[in-house]
Amino acid sequence: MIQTFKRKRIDILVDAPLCDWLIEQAGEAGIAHHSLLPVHSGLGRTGAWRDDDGYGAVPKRMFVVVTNEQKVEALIERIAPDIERYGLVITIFDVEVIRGERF
Amino acid sequence: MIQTFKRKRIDILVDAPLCDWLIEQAGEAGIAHHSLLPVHSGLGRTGAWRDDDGYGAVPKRMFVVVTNEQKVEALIERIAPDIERYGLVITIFDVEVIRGERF
Amino acid sequence: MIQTFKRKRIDILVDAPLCDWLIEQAGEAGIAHHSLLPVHSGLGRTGAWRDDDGYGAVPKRMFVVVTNEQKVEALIERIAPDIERYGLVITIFDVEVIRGERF
Amino acid sequence: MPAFETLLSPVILFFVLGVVAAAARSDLSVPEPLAKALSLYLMAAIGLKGGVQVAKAGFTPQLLQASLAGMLLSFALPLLAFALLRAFARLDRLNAGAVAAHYGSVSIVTFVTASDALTRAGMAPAGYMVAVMALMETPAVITGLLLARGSGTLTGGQRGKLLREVLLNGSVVLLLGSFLIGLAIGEQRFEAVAPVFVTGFTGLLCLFLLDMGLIAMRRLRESRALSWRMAALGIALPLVNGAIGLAVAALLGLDPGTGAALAMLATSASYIAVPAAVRMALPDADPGIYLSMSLAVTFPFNILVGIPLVLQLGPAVLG
Amino acid sequence: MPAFETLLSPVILFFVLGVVAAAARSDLSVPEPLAKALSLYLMAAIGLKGGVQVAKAGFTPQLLQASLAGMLLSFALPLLAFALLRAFARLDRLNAGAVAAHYGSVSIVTFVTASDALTRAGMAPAGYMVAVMALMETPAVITGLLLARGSGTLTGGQRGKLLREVLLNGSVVLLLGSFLIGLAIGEQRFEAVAPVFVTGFTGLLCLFLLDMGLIAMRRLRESRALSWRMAALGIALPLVNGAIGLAVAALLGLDPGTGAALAMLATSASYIAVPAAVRMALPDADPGIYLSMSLAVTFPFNILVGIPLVLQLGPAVLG
Amino acid sequence: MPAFETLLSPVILFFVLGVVAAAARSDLSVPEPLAKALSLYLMAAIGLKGGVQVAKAGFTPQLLQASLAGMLLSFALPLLAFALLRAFARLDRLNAGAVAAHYGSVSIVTFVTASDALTRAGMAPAGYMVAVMALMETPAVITGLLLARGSGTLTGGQRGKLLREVLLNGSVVLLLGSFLIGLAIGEQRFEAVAPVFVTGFTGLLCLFLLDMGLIAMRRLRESRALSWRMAALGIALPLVNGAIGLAVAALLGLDPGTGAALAMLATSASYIAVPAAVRMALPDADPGIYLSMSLAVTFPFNILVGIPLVLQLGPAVLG
Ligand SMILES: Nc1ncnc2c1ncn2[C@@H]1O[C@H](COP(=O)(O)O)[C@@H](O)[C@H]1O
Ligand SMILES: Nc1ncnc2c1ncn2[C@@H]1O[C@H](COP(=O)(O)O)[C@@H](O)[C@H]1O
Ligand SMILES: Nc1ncnc2c1ncn2[C@@H]1O[C@H](COP(=O)(O)O)[C@@H](O)[C@H]1O
Ligand code: NA
Ligand code: NA
Ligand code: NA
Repeated sequence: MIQTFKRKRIDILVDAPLCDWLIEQAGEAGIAHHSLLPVHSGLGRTGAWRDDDGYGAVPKRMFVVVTNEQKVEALIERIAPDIERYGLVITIFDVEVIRGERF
Repeated sequence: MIQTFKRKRIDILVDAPLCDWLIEQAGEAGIAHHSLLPVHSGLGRTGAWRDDDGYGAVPKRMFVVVTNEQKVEALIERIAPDIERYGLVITIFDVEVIRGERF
Repeated sequence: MIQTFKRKRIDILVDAPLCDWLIEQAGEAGIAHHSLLPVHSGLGRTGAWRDDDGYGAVPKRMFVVVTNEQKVEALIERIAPDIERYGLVITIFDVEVIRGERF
Repeated sequence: MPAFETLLSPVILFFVLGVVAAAARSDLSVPEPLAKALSLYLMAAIGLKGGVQVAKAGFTPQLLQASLAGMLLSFALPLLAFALLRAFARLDRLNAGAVAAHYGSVSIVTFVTASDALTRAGMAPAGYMVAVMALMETPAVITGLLLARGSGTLTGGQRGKLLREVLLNGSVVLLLGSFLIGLAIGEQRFEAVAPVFVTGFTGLLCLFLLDMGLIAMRRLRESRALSWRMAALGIALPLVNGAIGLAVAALLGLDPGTGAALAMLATSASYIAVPAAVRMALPDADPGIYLSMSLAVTFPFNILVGIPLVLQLGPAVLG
Repeated sequence: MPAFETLLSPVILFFVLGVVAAAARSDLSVPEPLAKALSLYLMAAIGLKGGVQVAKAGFTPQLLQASLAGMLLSFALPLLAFALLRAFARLDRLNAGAVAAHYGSVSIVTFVTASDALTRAGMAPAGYMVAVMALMETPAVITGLLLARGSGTLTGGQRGKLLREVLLNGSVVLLLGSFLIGLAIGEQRFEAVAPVFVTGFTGLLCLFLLDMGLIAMRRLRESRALSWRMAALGIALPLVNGAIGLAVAALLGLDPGTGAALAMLATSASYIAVPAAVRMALPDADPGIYLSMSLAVTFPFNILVGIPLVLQLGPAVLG
Repeated sequence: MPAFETLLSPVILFFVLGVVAAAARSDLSVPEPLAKALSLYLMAAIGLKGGVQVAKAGFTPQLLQASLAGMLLSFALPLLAFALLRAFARLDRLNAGAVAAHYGSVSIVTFVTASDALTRAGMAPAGYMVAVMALMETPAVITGLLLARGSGTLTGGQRGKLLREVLLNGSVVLLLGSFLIGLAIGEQRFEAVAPVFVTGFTGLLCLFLLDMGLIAMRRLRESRALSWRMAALGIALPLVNGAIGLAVAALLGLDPGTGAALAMLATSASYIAVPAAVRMALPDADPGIYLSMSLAVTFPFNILVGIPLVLQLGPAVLG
């Protein structure tokens, strides 16, 4: 049986223009790697949006990181003051990974 | 340490033409907000499909919601009779969120 | 209350040209069905990439499967020797599903 | 040989290339946004051109007659299709109704390819046929649903939503909207946009049909639900519907090109607007059946056999 | 009636079609990559054409004067807008600054549509106006941010990043880059690419404006944050700014077409480059306000009223 | 100065604009579906045009000779490249084989840009060179793999899958398919689609090269794996391969334009079809090396230096 390791995955829904900021914050929290998934559309307190709108501040991405608990905490700690005003939707959950040393 | 709250995330693979129906069901289960991710391609009992096929009923989306357990249950309760015939692929899992009051 | 079943979800970030190989491996591990999500961009040890680069080996997909623990293990077992060199980022986590017999 | 001639057009040959590439499992593919872009373009182009032609020719009684005939055909053709699907293909009520809706409606690409071929053969259909096509897109859905479930089963809310989906469907709106724009601007103001919407048309149609060839063949390969009886009806239904369309055209005294276009509309089956509506309204029906029949059987049959046929029969019957 | 004439152009009518389709909640939509492709195309095309025209006409003192005037306008117009947004629309400092930045900057599509109409009316603006537009895109962002937060609150790193975002913004780079390419190649070498960048222009602009109509109307429907006072300013600000632009054009002695184009630049509000910069620099400002005002109110107003107006006023004031 | 002239073409200048924008870290970008659409278009266009020309000129012995020579070159050029990569760039067997496969194969965009320049300079290459290009795409992959791993290591199943990937690769199928369509339809039937596939060609090529400039420069920026020795070979290999190609062209007695095109095919390195095949067949090889060398070094070198050079050498050597 292949050994697995307990890590965290953190998925953050974030406005496309704020991605660079988030990547930077992650970097300063020690998170060097990430992936960004496209998001098609959504509905929130500020109304509906869709990727097709194509203009301005609206399109979103899903920022996905696999890492350990400390780094997740460090990232949350850093971005905590901005979560509300940037409208981030954050979910953190337990995952198993294969290459423990990588994450 | 920033406080986190236990919530549920529910991811539903759903045919694009059925998204409006699902959004409506979610609304009636008290789930006001959601995001939809694009899906590139897939393989199921009904064969392979890909987003590039572009026509007809086939393309899928991933409906993603962060909410509390009761609302997830209410949604599942509502859509239960249709899960099989609409071919929904549903996964529900535990997540931690930051802004407990929002979800 | 609708009954739910405990299953596993496995999400694998994989280079687009390696998708066919992964689908084949999954098939041989008894996993007949899957979905692939597009990925917009990312940053790893080998540098940054984005879907817009459009050429060569770089674009990635997220391979998503809902299945039971044994099949996840069988898949991991099969692809273990290639995880490192193919640069797969694998996360496995517990989910609840509705139609237990399907997954 | 006119029939052979039609098949030698670059438009048809790109369709064949797509079919061959998909059959050989080549990884050739057309990105979905390009396909959607091309179809927006084609609809805007034919809508505009139709409107400009009507602006020039004026409203004629035949415009009205053909519109009424088209809508009647769209309402009525599913009835015959339903009967055949039940009796010969042994489909249940639900799936037979779902498929019938597709055959009463129309395929825009088939119409466009046929118009292109008719125009090249010196029998350009009247401009108003674009409006007729738009009017034929949706009545069939209503008949199909009634056949599948009976009227009683739809709640008022569902009915309203379905009607909206069917009437405000993007392609109907774009076709009729462009037609009205063409009507409003007339020939002279159209000149500024003609290089895009006229000169570029056939070339872009090639790329679109390349994609359709790929898609139709991929769909055929994934068609686990398709029995030989269904496949046979996928060829018989267009022949029957086309004959009815031609007969109606003769009754109305349409000219050969316009009548041939009406026949092609009757012949063709929808694979864009109707499947989406049916997936919503009849979720229990099997998309594998209706998509495979209309997209993987009838569409290629019409492109490769139906169009050459109608090019011969049009002048013979209506000339 | 020239004003009515303008509205009858296919370009404008496709915009109206988009608005109507979105208002009726049709599912008509333009895929995002196509919209982005069209806007890349439009920017490359107008950049090139402007450069080629300057290569032909040579550098004139007016090129320099108009450039300086444009940049000054972009810096200064947010001041007046800010005052009105505070006093009349009762916005707080932050949101007033954010909105003001949009009104000092420009809308490329409005400019392009106006140029098309001016050219058709025999008053083609000078080629260098493309460069003026590129120069006007960004100064307003700086004024807007200073108004919103005061200069002290930006760290050096943030300021650098913002400046880069604003100066190296894709549309600025593509516009100025294409302009320089046009300058370098001149009229003769431009011929090889003219079929794409000139002949196809108006037709493709139709598709782009169809999308803009859809987007503007969808945004209006989702505009929960928009009060009637903001909406009123969304109409008053372009009128005020346009009048100022026209006055400056008269001062500089610009010809009617060029002056009308400068007025349209002053009139128009950004909804692509500036919102992205403001979302980054002023995350606490409400995108619902600035996007709705510029995209859902001012943009349609300019297309449907502003352009016909300037077509009349241009020759009257500057003729 | 012909060399300087080539660089002043809009096509090349858009490439330079892309490079500059990416170097300055502008956010200018071309959406991936547009890039894919443009490349489908370019392949269909050159395939068609080549086929139509051969339909007109008839099959000649040189068509066959050039095809054979091209395939031989594609098989053989990786051998020399492999030796140099091992000896000079100090790559291991695996990575040297992977890179060598790229240099034996061809870059479609380089060929298209060179053809455009040659045609403008009055030395249009023969139509059949498109088919030669399609034939040169894949043999190099086989040599490269054998060099990297020896033949023993591939199981039968893997070999079959690789062969399919390489032979049914989308670009090979589209190029040869369009070529055959061109052959079948001939000059007269081509007219209907010529506005899209001929008149629009150079303009669309500009947009494509804008994207290539962005991509090449972004790749260079991310090239952590690239040593100066590899970069030097990224320039030396095209020079060596081009000289060999020119020599072969002289041996065959090709005319200057056709021979120059053959030299450009030898010179160019694949960065679309081959990387995908190599990633699959040699997953342990480092994509950072082969992509950076072919896309970030050799491709720009060929566009900016290789093409002007061959424009001079073609007539000098073969004239
Ligand atoms: N509970 C949720 N679950 C999933 N996505 C959400 C949720 N809340 C907000 N979103 C996403 O975040 C976007 C902005 O939300 P808001 O800031 O509330 O307007 C929405 O349009 C959705 O795409
Ligand atoms: N176990 C699974 N894991 C992930 N995706 C699935 C799974 N089963 C089905 N799907 C997705 O759902 C689609 C339809 O499945 P089906 O209804 O079985 O044909 C497939 O094409 C996949 O995209
Ligand atoms: N820890 C991580 N979390 C999320 N995505 C990752 C992670 N590590 C790598 N990736 C993704 O995998 C790609 C390749 O990683 P690498 O092989 O390290 O260059 C990156 O560009 C990311 O898209
Ligand atoms: Na029909
Ligand atoms: Na302005
Ligand atoms: Na080569």
